[in-house]
Amino acid sequence: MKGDESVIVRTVIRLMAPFIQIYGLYVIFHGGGGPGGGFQGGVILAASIILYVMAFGIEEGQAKLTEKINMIMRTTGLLIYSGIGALAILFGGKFLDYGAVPLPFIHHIPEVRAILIDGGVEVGVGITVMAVMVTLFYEFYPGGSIDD
Amino acid sequence: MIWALDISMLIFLVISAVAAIAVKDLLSSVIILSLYSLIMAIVWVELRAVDVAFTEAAVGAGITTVLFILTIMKTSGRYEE
Amino acid sequence: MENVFLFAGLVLIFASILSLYRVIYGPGIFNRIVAVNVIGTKTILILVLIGYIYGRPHFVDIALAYALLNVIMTIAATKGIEV
Amino acid sequence: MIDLILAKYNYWIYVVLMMIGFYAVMDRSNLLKKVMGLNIFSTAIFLFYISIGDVAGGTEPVYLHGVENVLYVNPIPHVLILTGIVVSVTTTAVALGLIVRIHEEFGTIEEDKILELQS
Amino acid sequence: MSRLDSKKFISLYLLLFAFWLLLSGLLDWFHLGFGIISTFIVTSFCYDMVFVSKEGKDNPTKIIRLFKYLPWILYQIVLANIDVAKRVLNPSMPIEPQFIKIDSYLKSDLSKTSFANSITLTPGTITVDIDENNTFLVHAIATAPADDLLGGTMERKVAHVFLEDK
Amino acid sequence: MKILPVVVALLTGALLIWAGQDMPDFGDPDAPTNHHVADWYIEHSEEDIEVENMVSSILADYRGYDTLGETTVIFTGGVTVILLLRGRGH
Amino acid sequence: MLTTITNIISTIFIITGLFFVLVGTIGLLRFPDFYTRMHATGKCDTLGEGLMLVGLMVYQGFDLISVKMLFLVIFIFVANPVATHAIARRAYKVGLEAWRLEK
Repeated sequence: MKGDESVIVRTVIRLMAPFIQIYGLYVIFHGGGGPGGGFQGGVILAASIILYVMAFGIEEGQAKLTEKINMIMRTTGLLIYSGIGALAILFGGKFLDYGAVPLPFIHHIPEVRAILIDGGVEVGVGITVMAVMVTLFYEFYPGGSIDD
Repeated sequence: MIWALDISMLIFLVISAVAAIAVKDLLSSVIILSLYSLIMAIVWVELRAVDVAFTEAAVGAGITTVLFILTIMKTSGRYEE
Repeated sequence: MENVFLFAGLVLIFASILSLYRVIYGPGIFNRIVAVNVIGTKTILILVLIGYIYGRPHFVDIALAYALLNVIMTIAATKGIEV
Repeated sequence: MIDLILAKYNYWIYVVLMMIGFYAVMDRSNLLKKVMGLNIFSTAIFLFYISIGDVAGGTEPVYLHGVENVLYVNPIPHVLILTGIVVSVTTTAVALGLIVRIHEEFGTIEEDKILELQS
Repeated sequence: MSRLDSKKFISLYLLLFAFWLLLSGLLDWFHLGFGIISTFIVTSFCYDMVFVSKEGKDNPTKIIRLFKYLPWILYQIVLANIDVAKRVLNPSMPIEPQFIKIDSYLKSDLSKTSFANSITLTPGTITVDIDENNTFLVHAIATAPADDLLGGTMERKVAHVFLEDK
Repeated sequence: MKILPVVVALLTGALLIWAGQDMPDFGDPDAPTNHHVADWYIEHSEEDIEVENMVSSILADYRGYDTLGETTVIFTGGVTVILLLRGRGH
Repeated sequence: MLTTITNIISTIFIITGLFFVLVGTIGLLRFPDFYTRMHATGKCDTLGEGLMLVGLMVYQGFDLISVKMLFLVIFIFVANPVATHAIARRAYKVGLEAWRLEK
């Protein structure tokens, strides 16, 4: 199904989409300092793509974010999360014991844990949530399901 | 005085829940359900659960409503018989 | 100043309850979408005001996110109506 | 009696919401309405949990620096409910997928007609 | 993948990075690093969405003229609200709704969008539709605002901002 | 309108109201739920993890297994919908 | 002294905004058909909420929070007319009749 919104809606969505994406990434990376985190940021990122598809049609959207990249992202997020957990085992801690992971230049354990939460775990959750939400949208959108 | 806000929001919540169930047109029902979830977000900010409010705002307005509307479009029937 | 914010919040909720009439009885789907959109924009204000009433106003993020997602809801709802 | 009602009003609202959702799940024959009832039901339970963790006069569970003796709200229900909301969304998505599939198979999403068609 | 225009890319990058800084406000290396990375990702994802090539000429002049246009449009918005308030609070409700059509000579998407939003925000008119031949369908609440709009003052001002004078 | 669903819903509600009378008051600071692990988390979370938001630190660190499971649930849901709706007729 | 002046200014802004929001709501209830209701909501809500946010910005002073509220104001001023336009356009396409004055 082609997008059938008028030129006004299209222009505003085209101008707004990058700012929505920056806002979603901001929410993901600042989960420690205030409200927010991986899930909320991922949903906002997916929402920008949903807006784009609703204005420009499913073909344009799937040309921007192809199903293959989407599939890779879906698994990558989960892999990042459990990979950090497994890294902790590798360096002698328990599973998901972030303090055991050695980072360059930083040896203060609470800071290591904070950095791994904000920059590792939340990113993994965010990528997975975004990819899954976009997948759900593509599957439910009329004409969006790919038969392979 | 914050209790006045709280109680009026809760009554609002009950009215919109009843309306979402009682309305015959399915699309209207979905739209009232999104209204319900946005009132829920306000209630959660009042109960000082900021993260939960954020999640509810994101989910209730962004994802659930869109998925419901797309399902109605796919199942080709707005009106309940 | 807290009293001003509380008063403003109560008036906004009163306006939302008036708009609820259009949501429930409003003839046709379009009146409902308009009324829900209006209540949505009022909600943004109520969220900011509650932050000020509790004295922790750095939670504007929620209102910003809600403003972004309200537009998506409206456009999706208009898409659901078959021409 | 009036004390009992006023002191726990959030709990009674949760009971009312839960009854509405439960009634919709049982009575409505349209499958989409059933899923909506399920959503209302789950939000009622979330309201109950968050109400348990509320502390009168407390502040949000984000650290305030430079202030002594701050009373924070209990953060544990928030964490549990965050997970709960995510699971609820996933459940809704899967249920909607099943409804689309049922419509392709039977041509209707009314429960009565599906039962008629099956027999 | 179309050809990368380095000037457009860099200007979008700087704009988005400024937006990130205003949102974040944290200047330690950790958050700045993530800001640089995520701005790069977003810019490479949608570099062709904000600055479109046919609109990209002479941007500084447009911005200066836009700031001159803003006070006028704010004044018009206040007038519009007082107008609506008068009509709503009057017991007899003096309205006679009608549809009118305006042929516009505006070319670019951005100027059409600004014109449509201005119509919606100013007294007594909302934009309903726009078709391929640049005809705006406008719903007017009474005859006087419709005549005002057909006079073409606002269209001239918008065209002046976006360098599309006739 | 059938009578049985109404009766069942009302019975469940009455049961919950009867049980809810013994709950601690709404917003009571001395309620037992607010004093077992919650105090410990509120006091120690900032020493252990340099994160201001307690919800984030509990969600991602103390209860990391929960969140890993949650992410897995989302992933499984997406895969389930793909299996339901894509590539039929094989 | 300065605080008092800022408080008074922000109160004036907030009360004016509330007045316009209420006018928009009354218009939503009183006007006879869908298109005229859009007039009330599209204009009054935009300006009313913009004014209230400006009042809160004056109260807050100049920092990152008020910058975020400025973004909110800009966003409301761009997105609200577009949402109005989207709904009105779809109603016109569906063929919703407009109310006319009986002569």
